[in-house]
Amino acid sequence: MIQLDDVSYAYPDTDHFVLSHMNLSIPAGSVTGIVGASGAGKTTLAKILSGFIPHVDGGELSGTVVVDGVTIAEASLADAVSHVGLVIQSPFNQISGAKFTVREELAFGLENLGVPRDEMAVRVAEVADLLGITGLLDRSPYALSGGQQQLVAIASMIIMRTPVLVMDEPTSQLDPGGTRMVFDVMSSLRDSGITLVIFEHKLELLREHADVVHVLADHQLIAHGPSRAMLADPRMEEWGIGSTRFTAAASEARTKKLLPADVELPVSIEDAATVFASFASSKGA
Amino acid sequence: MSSTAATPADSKKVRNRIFIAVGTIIIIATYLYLVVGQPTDIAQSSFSQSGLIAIAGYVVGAILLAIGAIHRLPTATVAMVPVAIALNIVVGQIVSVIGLPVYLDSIGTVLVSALAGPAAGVVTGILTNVIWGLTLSPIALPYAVVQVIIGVMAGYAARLGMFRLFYLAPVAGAITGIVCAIVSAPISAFVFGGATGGGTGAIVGAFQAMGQSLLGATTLQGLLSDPLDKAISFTIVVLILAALPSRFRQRFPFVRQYNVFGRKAPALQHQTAAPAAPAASAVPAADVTDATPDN
Amino acid sequence: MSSTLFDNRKSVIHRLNPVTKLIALLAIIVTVFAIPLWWVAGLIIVLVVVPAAVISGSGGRLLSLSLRILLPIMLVLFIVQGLTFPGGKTIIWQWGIIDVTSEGLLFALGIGSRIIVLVLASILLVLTTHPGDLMSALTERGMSPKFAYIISSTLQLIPAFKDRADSILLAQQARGLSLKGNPLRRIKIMLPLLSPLVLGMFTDVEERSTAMEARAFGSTARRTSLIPVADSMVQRIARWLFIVLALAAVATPILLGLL
Amino acid sequence: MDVSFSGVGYTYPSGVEAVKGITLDVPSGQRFAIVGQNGAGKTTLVRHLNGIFQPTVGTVHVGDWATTGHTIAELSARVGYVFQNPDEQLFARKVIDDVAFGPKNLGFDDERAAALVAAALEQTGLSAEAESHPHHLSLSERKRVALAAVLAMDTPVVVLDEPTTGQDEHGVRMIASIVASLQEQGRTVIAITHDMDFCAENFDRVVAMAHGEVLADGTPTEVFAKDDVLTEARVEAPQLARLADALHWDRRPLTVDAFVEQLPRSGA
Repeated sequence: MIQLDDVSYAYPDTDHFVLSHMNLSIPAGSVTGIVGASGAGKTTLAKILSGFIPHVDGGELSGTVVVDGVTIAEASLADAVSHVGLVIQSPFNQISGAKFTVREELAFGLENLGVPRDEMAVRVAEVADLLGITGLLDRSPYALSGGQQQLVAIASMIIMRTPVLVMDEPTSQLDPGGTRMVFDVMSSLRDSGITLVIFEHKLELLREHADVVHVLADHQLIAHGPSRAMLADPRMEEWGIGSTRFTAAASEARTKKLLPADVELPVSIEDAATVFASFASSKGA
Repeated sequence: MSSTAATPADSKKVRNRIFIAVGTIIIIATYLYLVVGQPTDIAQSSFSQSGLIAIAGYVVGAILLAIGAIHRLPTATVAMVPVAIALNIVVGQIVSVIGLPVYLDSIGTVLVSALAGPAAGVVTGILTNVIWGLTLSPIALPYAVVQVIIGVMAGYAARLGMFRLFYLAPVAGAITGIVCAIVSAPISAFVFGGATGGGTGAIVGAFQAMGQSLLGATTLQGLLSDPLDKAISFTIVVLILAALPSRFRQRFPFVRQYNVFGRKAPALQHQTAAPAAPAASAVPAADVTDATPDN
Repeated sequence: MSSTLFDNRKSVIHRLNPVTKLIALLAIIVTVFAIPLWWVAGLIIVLVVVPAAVISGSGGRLLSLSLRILLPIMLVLFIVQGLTFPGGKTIIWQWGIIDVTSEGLLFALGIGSRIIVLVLASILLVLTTHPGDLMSALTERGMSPKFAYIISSTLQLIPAFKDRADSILLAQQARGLSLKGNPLRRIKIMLPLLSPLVLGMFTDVEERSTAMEARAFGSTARRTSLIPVADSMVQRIARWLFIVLALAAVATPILLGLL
Repeated sequence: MDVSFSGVGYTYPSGVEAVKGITLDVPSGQRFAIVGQNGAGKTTLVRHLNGIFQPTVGTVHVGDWATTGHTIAELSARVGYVFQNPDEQLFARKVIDDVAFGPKNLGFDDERAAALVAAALEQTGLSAEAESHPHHLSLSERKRVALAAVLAMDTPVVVLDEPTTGQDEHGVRMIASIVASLQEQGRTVIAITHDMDFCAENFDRVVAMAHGEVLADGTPTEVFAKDDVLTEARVEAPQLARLADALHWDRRPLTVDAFVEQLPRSGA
């Protein structure tokens, strides 16, 4: 579904490569998480996956990027964005600002494409239902809380029906309640068959929602694996990504020989409860 | 923006140029008719159509210019214009909070012109006054042409390198201010009878009492305030732009094409952009949107 | 949330097609500026603007907004022109060196009556027309969607922009920036206030244009609109009528030799 | 320097009552955190400290000053406030100049200013970036520039608004060490945070707020033990506290060490 071969990129007016010799393969219908320390180039990679590099930002891109069967560099921007959608960090900037109600805001992209009115209405209702924002349709997009605004921002991309959706830290501006709301939506999206790529550093939530996690460090995707194994990898510390307290606690317990040396380190609360509970029961036995 | 030939858009480009040319001619003709062609005794009576001609000529001219200009703007510039307009309006308010004796209500227009060129300045200028009309007072609408002129002149000042050195900017601003004063005088005179505000109205009265005609008085009044205000506005813009990171400034194709801020040799940009993929520079992206049929 | 003057009500005037109202407004402005007689402006106020304001239910707001704009202008207009009008000959009141001429007052009345119509009618349009509807209606008639985008977006950005400007002012004061001092110093403090404002908002623009492209703003397709703009045969006829009336108003003084 | 709120209430001009009769005393040198969901009144409350808001009722004292008698600029000599969004304050062309802006406004002599700036850059790990343009840095670095800018003002009270958002692991650790060193210098640290793990591990005292009121006030261990409070304040307990719940432990450990300590006993 997404294939990067030997991709390198430098922004215009700079001589250093933000990303170099990068390879990536993402299957259709999967949820992929990409993690990396601050400044590792996550936003740059998100823009490459969605065609804004090189079409908008310019700069020097080499290697090939194929998304949904389209070679991005050869396609036009209009063509690229019909295959892959991008949800940017700030919902304030994702919202067009040109519409005075959420209903019309959601339809903005469809109006641009010239979709007939009846079909637009159906698609707006559908996507609002999917994200649980039907009650907000007649409100002003600017009168919403941060979490609600983020849901509208995500809905405004889902309605475009691109087979691939890239989300660049969609919860960075949200409080814990808003963050939960957004992650809950991801489960619904997975069911609708979209290929999701999420750039995120909330490891606990990533463990719960991503199938595979890739690590971005030193200008490359240097490791990947199933989310639990990858996020609990001891090297996460040296890559500057860190770990959850669950991983840290289990790792510490393992060092003190309170957990068996071969135990698989937990990342989420469910994993941790299982690990420690089985340890407790084995102790009790 | 015109380096690559986009054949399907050629007819649109010709149409846009016609809009711009006709708009410019109407504005100039309006001014000349009102100032040169009018017998003075008619200009001094309210029983004339000078007010109608002033409003109609300037507004129609400004609208045609804006229609011709907006088609040239890529999405990135279109997204920038609302910010610039908001800057015009909000800075005007900050200035009144701090208590400065000037208006500084065109900083956004000058800024956009310096970063994205005269076409962007024209659109920012006219729509600033439309927004003023929608939010504060319709009195602003007849003056739209003044902001349009600021946009055009600031854009060409940028192309000529007036923003490269901080002491050239106030000169460009003062010249712009003189043109603004001259062009806006007929509106102040024939539409508002010189009464656009307390202070300015008193000055117009003083000049009339000294024997000036109404148009002469409004022109002189404008020349007292506009060049100073625009010189300060241009200076503030050049200072802000100097404080911003060069990476931010160099992102604008207009800035790169005309080397607006000097120093950075343009060859350097070409070196980094040239070997990239065919669509790597912002130029083709601009042409894609340029080809958009808008009606 | 948005910063317009729109007064949300359900009157007949509010429900009219925005283009109908716009053409009516233009026709009124052309008429009063074309026929240079103060009583024509007066008749239009009494026969057109006041009834429309009453039907719309926004009359109270129209009155208070217009007074705030018009009062200072009218005051200055009548004082300045009454005293200093260059064509003033007939002195009707004199005190020391101050002469009030009837020509001056008549000139002020002529100009003032037009300004009053211009302000009242324009504000009535703004009060009774949601800017979003006006933009949809004009886009449907071939206006570039870029204009609609810029106008709507600006209206919603202004409050956010003000908030941001306020935060910056506070943040710099919290770092010890004092707003006192002579004018030169105060121009200097514009820099720590304006730089973050400009950079922040313009950096947002980059993201926003990316988001717009992702939502096909650059598409070459013929645009559609989710919400239909109400229209009727009566309004269509009315629009043509307004145009004919405006043209007649332009021709009248020429035909009558008033000029 | 001590800080106190006595019966402080604040009502916005719009009529929203954001803070309702809050009384709190924060002694000199305390590490004090406020938690609660967006809109709970946390930011409104702490913004009283540097005079951005003046209380509608009650009084706010910073040392012996009542804030009502002083301007924001005057209070800035006593209260350093690190705003959430660094981009709303960084303006100079070089990091070092931006950090020096506050000390200069406070009228410190060049020598003292230079020493404070250098120390602040060192503490925030930005010494190597002193000559960089602030906007060429990443968000997490820019947040640290804003923090350095306030540290360099050498105020006895430092307020941090969401210091860890946008920070990666490395940045969070650096901020934790800055909080600790401020305390060592006897300076009062007041922080607003959504990051419960950061809060649990680095502060002496936590106040949970909702609807403009204080729901709970105590040590992290005390506050994070109260389920009803956490629910009403809409905050999630720290990760290890939640894990302890899942394991049906009676006590909620807040640090990795405390958790591991508790392991054998609970397991037995």
